[in-house]
Amino acid sequence: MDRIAGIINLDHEQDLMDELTYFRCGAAVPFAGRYRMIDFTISNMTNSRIEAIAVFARRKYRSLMDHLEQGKAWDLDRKRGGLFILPPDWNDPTDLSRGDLQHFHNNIDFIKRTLADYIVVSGSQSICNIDYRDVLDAHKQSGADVTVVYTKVRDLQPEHNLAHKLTIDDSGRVAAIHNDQQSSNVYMDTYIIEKDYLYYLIEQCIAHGCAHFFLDGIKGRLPEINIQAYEYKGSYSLINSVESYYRNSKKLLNRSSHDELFKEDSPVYTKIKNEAPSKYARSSNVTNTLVANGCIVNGHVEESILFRGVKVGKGAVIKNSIIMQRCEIEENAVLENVILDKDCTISSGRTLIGAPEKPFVVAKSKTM
Amino acid sequence: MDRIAGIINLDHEQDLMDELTYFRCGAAVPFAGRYRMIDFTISNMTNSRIEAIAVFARRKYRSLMDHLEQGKAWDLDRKRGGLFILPPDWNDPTDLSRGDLQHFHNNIDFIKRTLADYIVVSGSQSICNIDYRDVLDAHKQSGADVTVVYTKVRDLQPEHNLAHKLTIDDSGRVAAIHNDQQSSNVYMDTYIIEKDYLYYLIEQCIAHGCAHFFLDGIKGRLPEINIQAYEYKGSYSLINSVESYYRNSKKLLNRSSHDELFKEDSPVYTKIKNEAPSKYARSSNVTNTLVANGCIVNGHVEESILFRGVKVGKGAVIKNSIIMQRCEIEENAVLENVILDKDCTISSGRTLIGAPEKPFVVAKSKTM
Amino acid sequence: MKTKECVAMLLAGGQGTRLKSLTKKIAKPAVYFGGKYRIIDFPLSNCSNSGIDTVGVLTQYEPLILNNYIGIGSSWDLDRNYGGVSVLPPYMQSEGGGWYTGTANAIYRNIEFLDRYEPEHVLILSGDHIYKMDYSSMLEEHIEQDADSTISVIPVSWDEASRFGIMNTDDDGRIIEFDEKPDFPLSNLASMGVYIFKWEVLKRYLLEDEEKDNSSHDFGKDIIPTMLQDGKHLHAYKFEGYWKDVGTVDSLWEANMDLLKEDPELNLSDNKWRIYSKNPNQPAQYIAPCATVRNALINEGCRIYGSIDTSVIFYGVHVEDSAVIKDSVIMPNVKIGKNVKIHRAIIAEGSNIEDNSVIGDPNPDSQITLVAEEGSVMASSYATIIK
Amino acid sequence: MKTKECVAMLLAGGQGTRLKSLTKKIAKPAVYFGGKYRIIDFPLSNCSNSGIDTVGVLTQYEPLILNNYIGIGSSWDLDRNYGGVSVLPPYMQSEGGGWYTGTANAIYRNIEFLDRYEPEHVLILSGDHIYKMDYSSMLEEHIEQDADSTISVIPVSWDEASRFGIMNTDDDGRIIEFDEKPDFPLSNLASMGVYIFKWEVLKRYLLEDEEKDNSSHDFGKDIIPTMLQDGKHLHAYKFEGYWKDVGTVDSLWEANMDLLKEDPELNLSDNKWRIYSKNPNQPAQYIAPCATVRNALINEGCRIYGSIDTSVIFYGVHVEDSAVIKDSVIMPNVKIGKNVKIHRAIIAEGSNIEDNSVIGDPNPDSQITLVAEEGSVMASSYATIIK
Repeated sequence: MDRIAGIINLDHEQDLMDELTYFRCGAAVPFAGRYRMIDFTISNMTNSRIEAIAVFARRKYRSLMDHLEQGKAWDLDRKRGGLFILPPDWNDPTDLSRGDLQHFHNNIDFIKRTLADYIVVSGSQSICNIDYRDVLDAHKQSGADVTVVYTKVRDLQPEHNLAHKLTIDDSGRVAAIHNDQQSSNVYMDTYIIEKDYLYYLIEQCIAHGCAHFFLDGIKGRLPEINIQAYEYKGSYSLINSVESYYRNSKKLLNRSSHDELFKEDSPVYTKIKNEAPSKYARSSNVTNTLVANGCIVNGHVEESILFRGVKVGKGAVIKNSIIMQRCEIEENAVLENVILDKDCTISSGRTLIGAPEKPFVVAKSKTM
Repeated sequence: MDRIAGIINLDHEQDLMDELTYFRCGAAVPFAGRYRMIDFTISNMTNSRIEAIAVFARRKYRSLMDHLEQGKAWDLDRKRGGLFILPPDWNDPTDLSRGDLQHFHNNIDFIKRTLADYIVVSGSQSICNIDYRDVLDAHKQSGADVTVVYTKVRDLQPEHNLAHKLTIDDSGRVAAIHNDQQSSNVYMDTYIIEKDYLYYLIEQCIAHGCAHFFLDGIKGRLPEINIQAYEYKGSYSLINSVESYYRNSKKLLNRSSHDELFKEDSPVYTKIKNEAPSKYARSSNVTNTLVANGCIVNGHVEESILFRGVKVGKGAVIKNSIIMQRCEIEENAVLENVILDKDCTISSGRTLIGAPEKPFVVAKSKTM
Repeated sequence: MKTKECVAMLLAGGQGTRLKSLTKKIAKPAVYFGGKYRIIDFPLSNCSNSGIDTVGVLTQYEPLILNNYIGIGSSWDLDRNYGGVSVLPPYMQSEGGGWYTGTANAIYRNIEFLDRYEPEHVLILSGDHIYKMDYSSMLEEHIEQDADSTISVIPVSWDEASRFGIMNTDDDGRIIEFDEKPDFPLSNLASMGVYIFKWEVLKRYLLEDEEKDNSSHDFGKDIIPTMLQDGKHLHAYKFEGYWKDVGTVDSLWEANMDLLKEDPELNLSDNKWRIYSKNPNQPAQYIAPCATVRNALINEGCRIYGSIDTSVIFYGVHVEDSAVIKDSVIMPNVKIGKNVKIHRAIIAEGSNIEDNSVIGDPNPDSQITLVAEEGSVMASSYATIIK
Repeated sequence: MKTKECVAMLLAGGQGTRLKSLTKKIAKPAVYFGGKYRIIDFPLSNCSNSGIDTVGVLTQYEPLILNNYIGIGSSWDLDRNYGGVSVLPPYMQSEGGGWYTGTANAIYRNIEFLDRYEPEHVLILSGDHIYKMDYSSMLEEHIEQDADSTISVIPVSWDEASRFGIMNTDDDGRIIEFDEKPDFPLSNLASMGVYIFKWEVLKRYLLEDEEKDNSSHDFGKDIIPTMLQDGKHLHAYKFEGYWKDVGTVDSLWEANMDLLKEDPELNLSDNKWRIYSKNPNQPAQYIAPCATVRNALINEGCRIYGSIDTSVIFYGVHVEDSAVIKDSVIMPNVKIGKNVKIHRAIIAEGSNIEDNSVIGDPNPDSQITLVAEEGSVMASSYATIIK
């Protein structure tokens, strides 16, 4: 069996989620009731039997480190391989690298030492359930230099404007990488490449003073090298703004979208917490809602997501909202189209109503 | 039993060990054949039943993180408490704190949430074997606001010039903290303080724009508050320069100094490696030397320290030297008064000779 | 090697036959409780929260699931480099070996394990009870009283007292007499099966007891009475709080229902005294638009399309629409079909309840129906066929 | 739940009586080897390095140290969230239970454990041998050959062949005949006690074998011969490399001495195939000015003031000055007094050799002297009193 190693490159992911990314990077934003965004990519990797994963973190990585620890939740606290979170702490005065090449260059030992022959490089904003072994099979079969992963999006949304798009010829080869807003071939910020070739490209990029590995090292060589496209056909959400976060969170209340993302044979792992089962009081009324453990619900909740340990008082009404860990919604408070970050308290009787297309976001630990 | 939490404050430790601290902080410098400097403070803490430890790291903390992981080697990978390495990654625009108060301020949750009533704050440069519970007993008995730890140094060395010294009155109370080069009361950069009082002092320091907690928050209040001195009487080395590193490493070849530091009932823990036992060939000749596992010795070694996985070729001669992990000394090479950092190779026949009072230091991964 | 002040020994060998088919393939301490837990989570979490970091778990009957569940104790923060959890099955020695013959014999056979830690005190626990208890304050009292043994007791109602082992004490809490299930109880202080002994004293009694042919090698029947006879200092430690033996189907059901009361005596959400358990890694629970949920505990991985009232639902349970579950306990990974009606029942792990099934008796005086994995249905005329 | 392609079952129940007092208190797989290791480190490390992450360890005899040593397998990187190491002692079931009666019976009794992972193949290992082997290439050949069972064999010298179970194969490596200790061996391919079976096939044979009253429920004596009789496809996998049964004091000593050869066949320092073991956490070893060390393996925590020649010294050993140790194996935490002379001996863990003692016989044809913990000295007229 071929071995694959993984790199999760957060270096040029912008933290565009307003209050949700004031204190944390996008990869660490809570999602789907009990996860963080990055859990999905890491779980995809471990479910594909990838046993060595490096995370290139640049900024606001503190909560990411707290969350990932040594990777125990993903069975990645290993002697061989495992999970490596690599914040920038480089002190080599002779280092000439720039941009994300700094990461590739300063962490070259990860690439050098891995026993894997292939490397999957991915970001954290594409929420999906993909088996990278299928991508590898396609990659080997086509004999490509690089295989990039894309998906066809029928119903393009504003978040896809920020994504790269692909023009693909009949043979499956990538003819162009661009930002055409009409194109539905959304590049998922994921590619697979042979380890030795990756190493060669990194050296080339540094020698030429490049600052963005994908754009300069791969896209920039489009005429010379054989880039193949692999079409992923499962559930897909691209999350790079509050609006896309909100819309794609609520999409999970649709049962079939949910089941496409959470599959029994390729589960999503996350850090273990010890919360009691959620308690629904006699006075509660909950419908069409995802609820994590540790909640105590006395009020009315509909079309919402409650993260772990949320308390909802009697007479409180929550609609179309996302309530993160340990928030307290006191009696008779009313929330509609709201995202509450962790540890917020909404005093009794308060009403917060956002717009359905633009939720009202409350930063963490606020009391209102 | 009273609970104690620990803070290892590396914020204002300067990296003065030349080549040894080019790429790592002083706390991460290898010591005594198989340890890193910080292992001693952490082990002292865990041997004193301290179960929650925060490490305030500022720079060059990457190898520190690699080494400490989640604290498994110290039994600190716990659900409650445990080891927290806290590099600076703060993103609060309203934050007014400066200097090491940034660390105290931004990590105030560690202090707030711990179940401990007392906090020991220490640096990493004082290599000793101390039971902080004894310090706590003295602290409680005296009713001090803060108890600082010092030791009497008979034979003052250049490294002690950088240390603070204490003037202590007959009652054991600290009358002055200064840099008098003649004083033999060397402050060990370690104090114990009640948690609530620490919290109060931190708030005061930030309110007054202080930048150095010990100098401004504790020393600066000397007339007002009751600072008691606790005398530590065991083995002590202060390591803040190449010369002190070299001299204090070699001190461990003295059996009684060694035994004072490594005690069976308060052992020093470090990260586990899987190295085979060291192999001494027929041609080897080793005397008065500390040898870690995984070495293969074919040559002559005397009054030296060999770290893990060092290979010494036939006819090679090593005297008064410290050879760090995985160095290769090829046949007939001669080393005297030399410190080789990790992964160096000395080609066959090469000779390197430093001065006994100033060893020749070779930075890591060099081939000569 | 460092010594340990107090080592806990958890007797987890019992078969729990009164729990019927729930314990056919698992030992009683592995039985599920409270939507998420197994019984053994309670004593293990208590140890962890009490700062007792060395626990021997004595297994015997069907230990596979228990072994696997306990692992090295990381779920309870008991994976310590020195100490931690050790599973102690009976084993063969060069002089032979055999099964544990009684609770005292089980400890006797592990004297070597205990001696390794040179403990001053040994805490004996059973894996049969649901309670939250700070063993460290019991240990403090034990040390303060300089007792040879301290036995934890709980006041029970006088009319129930004759079902328990009753301690008669003097005003200082010293135990004068131990009555096993007395017809005319002189006190209402029942033994909770939680003992602390000075290890030195206990060891001597274990060695002596082992020599006696007529002994059943049991703490309650042999060791404690002999110590009393010998005038040893036995002290009663009064525990206050929730404590429940869940040895029967009815009491297991009751204990689950206790959690649904307005202000339950047993608080599972106390951050200062967490009950740890192994985590099944399931997505958030989903309450569908057509579902109604009232007075329920529900765990992750559930999908509720039907109606839940006054019930405890473990992880991974799917309840299809128009199903009605009332006053029941649904164990992990049960699938409940459309239009199913369940009243006053316990449905065992992994059961698959077909559409339109009717299970259990809504009559509040009826016995609790147990539906176990292999399709057996007990004690209810309302039970129907399950695939 | 995910299935596992191949699950390993490690038979670690043996008493190893020929190792005499070394195995009085520990099972044979827990016996020390190579300055740092226990025998079981080799099969466990092989599994870990071969990518086999699910291992059942079947224990029976004195399992306490083994249990404790294995823990959840983190030393060998086998602490996996799903799979990993499970220690499998014999246990009681509602229909009774008892000790494992043979190697095949031990697997039979754990069919339920194996079925949980739905493996396609099962790898059977014993905990008695020192070797480094990539089980994954054996598995590959087994799959390629579509064999029902693949047995690992090693060529032995012809004059030794009659001490082993010998496989007679055809040119394709198919096993034609299995001769247990033949007087006139037809081949020199000895079984290493390493088997891979299709689980489906093995399970059927285990169930059948269990019904036979006259069976000893052993792989070599019952399962393999019956499969051969039935014309099943048994394939011999030829292993090349170091392999040693360390079942006697002499062979254990020899295997240790093998490590001191110029280019030892068994390389313990190979970064690509590490032999993992539990770490004792000791400071660096100290070679004093008055010490001489030649041709030796020495572990951390040792303090050497005397003279060591052609010996293997485990961790925590103290050798006082003027002591001479030659051609010997000194197990952990032994204290060797001044002026002691030791030749051709194995000194068991924790022994305390008093000043001026003389142990062992320097004569190269003499038997190896074993000094075991409790002061017993065997098989040597040169032995003297030990405290």
